[in-house]
Amino acid sequence: MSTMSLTQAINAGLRQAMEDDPKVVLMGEDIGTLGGVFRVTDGLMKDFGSHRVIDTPLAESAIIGTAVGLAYRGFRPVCEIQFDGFIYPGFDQIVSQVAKLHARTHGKVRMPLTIRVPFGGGIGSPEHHSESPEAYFVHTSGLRVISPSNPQDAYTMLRQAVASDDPVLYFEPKRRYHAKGEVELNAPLAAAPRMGAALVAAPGTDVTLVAYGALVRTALDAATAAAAEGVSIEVIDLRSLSPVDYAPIMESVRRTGRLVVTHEAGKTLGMGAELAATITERCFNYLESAPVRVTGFDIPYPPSKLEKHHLPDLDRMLDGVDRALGRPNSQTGMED
Amino acid sequence: MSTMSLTQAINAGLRQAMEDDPKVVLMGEDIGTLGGVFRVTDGLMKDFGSHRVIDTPLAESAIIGTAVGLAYRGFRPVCEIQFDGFIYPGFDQIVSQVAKLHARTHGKVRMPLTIRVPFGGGIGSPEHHSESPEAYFVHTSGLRVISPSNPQDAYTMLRQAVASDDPVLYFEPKRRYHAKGEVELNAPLAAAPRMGAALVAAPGTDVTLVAYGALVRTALDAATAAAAEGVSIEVIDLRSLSPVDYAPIMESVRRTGRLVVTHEAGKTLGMGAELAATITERCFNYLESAPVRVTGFDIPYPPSKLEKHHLPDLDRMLDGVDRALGRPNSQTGMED
Amino acid sequence: MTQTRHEPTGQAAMKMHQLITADGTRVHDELLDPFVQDVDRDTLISLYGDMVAVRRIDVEATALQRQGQLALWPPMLGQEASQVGSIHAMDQADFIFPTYRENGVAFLRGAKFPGIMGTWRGNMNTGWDPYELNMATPQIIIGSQTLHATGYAMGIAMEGKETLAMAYLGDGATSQGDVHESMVFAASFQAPVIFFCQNNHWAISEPVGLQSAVPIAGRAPGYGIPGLQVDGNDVLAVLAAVRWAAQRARTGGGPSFIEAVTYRMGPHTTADDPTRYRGVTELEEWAAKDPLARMRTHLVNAGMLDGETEAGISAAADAVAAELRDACINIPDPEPMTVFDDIYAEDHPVLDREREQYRRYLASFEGQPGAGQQVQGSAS
Amino acid sequence: MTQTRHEPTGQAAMKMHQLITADGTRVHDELLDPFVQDVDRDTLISLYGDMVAVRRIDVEATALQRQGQLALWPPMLGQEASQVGSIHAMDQADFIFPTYRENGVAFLRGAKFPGIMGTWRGNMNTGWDPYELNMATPQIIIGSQTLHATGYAMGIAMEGKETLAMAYLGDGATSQGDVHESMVFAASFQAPVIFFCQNNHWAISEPVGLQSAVPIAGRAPGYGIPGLQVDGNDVLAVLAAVRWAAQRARTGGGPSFIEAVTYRMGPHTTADDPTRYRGVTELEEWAAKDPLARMRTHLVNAGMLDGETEAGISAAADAVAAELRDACINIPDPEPMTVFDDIYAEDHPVLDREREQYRRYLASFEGQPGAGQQVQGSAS
Ligand SMILES: Cc1ncc(C[n+]2csc(CCOP(=O)(O)OP(=O)(O)O)c2C)c(N)n1
Ligand SMILES: Cc1ncc(C[n+]2csc(CCOP(=O)(O)OP(=O)(O)O)c2C)c(N)n1
Ligand SMILES: [Mg+2]
Ligand SMILES: [Mg+2]
Repeated sequence: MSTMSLTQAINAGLRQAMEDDPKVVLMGEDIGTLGGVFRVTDGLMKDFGSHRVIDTPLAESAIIGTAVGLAYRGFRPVCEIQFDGFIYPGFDQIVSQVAKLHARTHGKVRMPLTIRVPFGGGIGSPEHHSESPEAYFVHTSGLRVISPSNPQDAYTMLRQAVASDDPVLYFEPKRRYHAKGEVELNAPLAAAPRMGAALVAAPGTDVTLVAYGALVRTALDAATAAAAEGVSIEVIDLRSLSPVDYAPIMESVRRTGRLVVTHEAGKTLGMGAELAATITERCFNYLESAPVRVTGFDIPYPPSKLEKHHLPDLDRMLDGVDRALGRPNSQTGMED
Repeated sequence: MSTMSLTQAINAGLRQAMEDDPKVVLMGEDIGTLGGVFRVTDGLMKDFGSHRVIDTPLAESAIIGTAVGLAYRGFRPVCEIQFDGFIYPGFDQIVSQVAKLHARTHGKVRMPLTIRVPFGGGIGSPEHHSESPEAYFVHTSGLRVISPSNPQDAYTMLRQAVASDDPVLYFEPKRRYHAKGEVELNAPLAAAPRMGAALVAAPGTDVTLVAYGALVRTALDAATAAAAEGVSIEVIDLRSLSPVDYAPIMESVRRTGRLVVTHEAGKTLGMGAELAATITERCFNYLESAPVRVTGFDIPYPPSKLEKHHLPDLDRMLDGVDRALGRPNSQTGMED
Repeated sequence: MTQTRHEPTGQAAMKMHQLITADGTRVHDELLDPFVQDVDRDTLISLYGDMVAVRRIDVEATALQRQGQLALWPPMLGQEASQVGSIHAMDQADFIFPTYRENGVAFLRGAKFPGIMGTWRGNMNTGWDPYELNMATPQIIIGSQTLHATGYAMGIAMEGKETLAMAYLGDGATSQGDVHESMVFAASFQAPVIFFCQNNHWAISEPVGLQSAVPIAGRAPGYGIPGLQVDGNDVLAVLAAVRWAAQRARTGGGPSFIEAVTYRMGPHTTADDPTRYRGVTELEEWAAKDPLARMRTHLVNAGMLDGETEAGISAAADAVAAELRDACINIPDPEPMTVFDDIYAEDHPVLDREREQYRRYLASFEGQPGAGQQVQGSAS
Repeated sequence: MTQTRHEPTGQAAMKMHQLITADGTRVHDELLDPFVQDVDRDTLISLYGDMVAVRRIDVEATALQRQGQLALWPPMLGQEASQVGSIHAMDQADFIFPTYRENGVAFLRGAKFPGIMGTWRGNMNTGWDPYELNMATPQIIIGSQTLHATGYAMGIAMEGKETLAMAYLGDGATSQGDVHESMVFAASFQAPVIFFCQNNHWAISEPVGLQSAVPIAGRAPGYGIPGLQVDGNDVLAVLAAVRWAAQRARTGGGPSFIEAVTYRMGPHTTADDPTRYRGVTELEEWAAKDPLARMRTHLVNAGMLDGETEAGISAAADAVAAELRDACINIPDPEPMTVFDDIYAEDHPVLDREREQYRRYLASFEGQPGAGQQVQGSAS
């Protein structure tokens, strides 16, 4: 067991993946000499060479598009998108090529790309540096989308993503980059929870609260705060956004009868919509109240001095829990 | 009243918009001399000149990006994206610029763009020509997203979109392009239903079936078929996908207690997810059963010989209605 | 606002390399000559024969589309020399990234007709295994494949192999950002990639002058990539030009850009009506430069084409066409449940559930009067 | 795979236009001279004074960032001549599309400090009305603004007006597809747009040689656009070059591309640590070409700069800095509910509902002990 930050855990995961398979190459802007603007790839160019840790010209569509070509040639590229808001120039290559090539070639061509995206807000950054674009990719068939919430998962899931023969969008909770945790580096990958598994992060009995990425920490804090008031929240760390692992969520909701989903992305067609809709479909008779969404607003990400008003925090999660429990809350008395 | 096809109605709407306002310009690939691959802009270059009907080089990001510049200069550009699957190269400009500029400039700069997108399948086309990308834009704050289902709405809503000071994605149900209908060309725009309004397309009492675009016709046919079996379906034509006009849907669901939503786009985070989640939030105590989604599968659009198995049709809608009514259906006995 | 719809200006300033003129005369070109020194009668005949076959394929496929056997077809008429010459310059180990129009290339690369035609019939998205042919699937998103070729070539360079990747693209494609970015990456990483641009003068209804006011090959030097303009209706010159670029690629010289100046004599696809946007004069002008006619004249003048050989070529082409037709109309319709196949390489519970649901749904029609028919008919 | 990290090769092949050398000598340039014939002492002094002010702004803003008053700051150190010279060549009617780094340009265009600094403090996304300044908001998405400038210029051309649009961009930006597409559109529509590229040799940690192995200005001719390379540390040459391009634009000559060769002497932003990727030798080399020092030498040698004038320039710059600091630290925090403002120009019921919900939510804390505090503190 080593204590390390989330960035260090990803770095260790990349290092391990590169050692395990010579076909793993890293590509992105400033990832080589600089080691990435968040230092996630620190030291890797030095140790693996500039042919495996590639500083690319400034062009996201080309980063993804040439990675597709490398995958054709049998490589397993790991692309870094510098910030969430810079993924859109690469959107076409992701949606029309990366996601579709396996189906287009009837399985002949595999696209084992990993696309790393630092995402989310709360770090006081200017526009385009705090976005949560995950829903776009969850809606795109042919991709897998995951997001770790802690160093151990960051390490393991990165390795699983690289090992997967499907393309994986790996969303890194940049607000938690410096959070430390214990990481078991040497356990066999096969012994770890599946990349696609949702995990109960804290057991509870009254309400099921589903979170992912940076908000898992906030959700756990909310559970602690609620416990003091006698409310028992079960926190589920979603981990895989596509496909969602419904079994543990259904199991939980069937016990609690109440679901709250939280994310930073805007409410409309954010992950919460899918979770609410699917859980309602599959657990309708168990629900005591309508699933509640505690999310960012449907606005472009605001200037950083306002971001605390946009982002779900502990209090807003508890307000959502109150809603799920039918207790007085921000929507009480609100006509439709 | 004139009888015209949906393409002719859009053409008439464009013509009227250009006559009303000299700042309206059309841009796109093959829209000028050719009149568009679907002939939607037929005759407009001849009548308005090549400075107002602009054949652009082959580059979608530039079509949107230069339209942004034109909007800065006070123009009201109407961009044509030739097919749904070709909008992604322009995604960055839409998401990071078009959607955000009004907020970024605290309302100083308006983006009255209309982006016309022929969308959807069922026309026997190769890959990338039958997609339903609307959810990506519905999830993007700062945009409006609409889709007409008939010639009258096509005409009116096109004019409303062009007149709107917000950017509007206008999704054209290309499968219905040749469907004819009566169009009142001369009624004052102010007398028409709002661009954002959802309308009851067929009244009913047992189930509420929400559709948009090409599937409205199929939904109406399903209602007719169901009526023969004694089931009364209320069909709502959504018209505006963002923002959704919830009032008539809630009113309907509170009467019927049952909701079915249908679209061609994949199920996961398609419009149905948002409608199901929101209606559950706002009508939980009225629901007799879980909202049902009858949608395309979560797959890349299949080869055209298989598309009939992907697209929701009358029978699949009726199967969904059966589910909503708790009658035997395709999911009966399906363990979770 | 002046919209430049004219021919590229300054075209004269760029040398168009040629080896066989429109009237069939062999001319000399310092750069290209060395690359066709080994070309003997057999090779010339095979180049000609392949062009005849490709044209025959085009005619047959166009007919099949008119007869409702294909959903769509993108004709190659007029571009046979560009397609045949370029693919003849490739080794089997080289990897090809085509557009939708390189169906002649696919045929010469060894693709089978059920595969080639299956795509245009609507049966499948792609009809061959890219690794069997060393050729990617047809690319519809304009320009996209140039990045794939560049990335593939970066991979070759990483491995230190002496092979290459070649991307086909059209004149219209050169406006796309992806094509630019591929040139930037190719130059930066000295990737062994060939950008083979068929300037067929049209992007659907848009003349090449709308995409560029100057010769397209003139873009390349701005990236530090040599750009060559070649007569795209001269199969020998195309062969030589691509061999020149291939040699550069194989010997560490990095990327090259070739503009093959040719003409799309047919419609953009069978869904297109070119009479709406171009006149007959232009067509006639280009008919005089026909790639097949000039090669035939050249061969006849050189005494290389006797009646028997010509009859053989024609018969072979007819046989190919017959095979094509037969293969095409006999492609079985895909099985409904295959709609769920090959979306992912690994497990996907959400899709599994949708599959199971649809299986049950289809099963619910079994044994019903008219079972399945409703399903068949109601989507269109 | 060889990654080209060296300086652009063939740079020598492209003439770098210059009017004042690094040691302050006025040299002659056939193309540029006519454009600065009217430049008298007053103009030179104002160019110099503006450079001093811009540098002072940079120092002050950097200090404010270190003191926690700004969230981030992108320094302009070393690029003063490029920013000052270029904006001096513009008329008020011309429309400017900057990147995030043109804060000197914004200042000279008349932007107020609460606006300029508010963005970097995190108070607002943009701090001025684009129509008051005829200058767009800072653009963070690399390359994006070049399309906006091109579209704006297409609009000018449609209206037949004699004004223009100018897009600023960096060397790194030239790799983006959007920049390419803007050149394609600008050329095709002969739009009166100037692409003003500050090649400051770095894109964060990436040297310009990674983006292009040949001079960036050499890209332009491939589109039929004239490309000019100018000494970006020579304010007079920059002024002349942009005037040259502006004259072309105003007289129907269409687009121009200018590469101003300069150097980013500071970090990419205050969050960057350039010691991780570049050495001191390079810095020293460029320090010797400092834009302010050379202009001062030139003025002193020409007897145009007396002590009093210099003191005045310095005092004015200090006053600007004081005003900046004062404006910056006094920007009021935005009101919570403004988070919902100006998202749409027209009604939006879904957002209205969210606004009302949040209003109620905030209200629920009122009157509670520690009300609002939880809200303030818990997001980070
Ligand atoms: C991104 C994208 N935009 C638009 C289209 C529609 N489209 C298909 S072919 C074509 C013209 C292509 O012209 P060119 O590159 O010259 O190739 P050619 O068809 O002449 O071989 C267009 C606009 C597309 N397939 N992809
Ligand atoms: C689309 C996009 N990708 C990546 C970034 C991150 N980024 C910000 S500035 C920068 C370097 C830009 O370099 P250059 O164009 O030379 O301008 P400079 O900063 O040197 O002025 C990068 C990569 C971004 N802002 N936008
Ligand atoms: Mg073409
Ligand atoms: Mg730079």
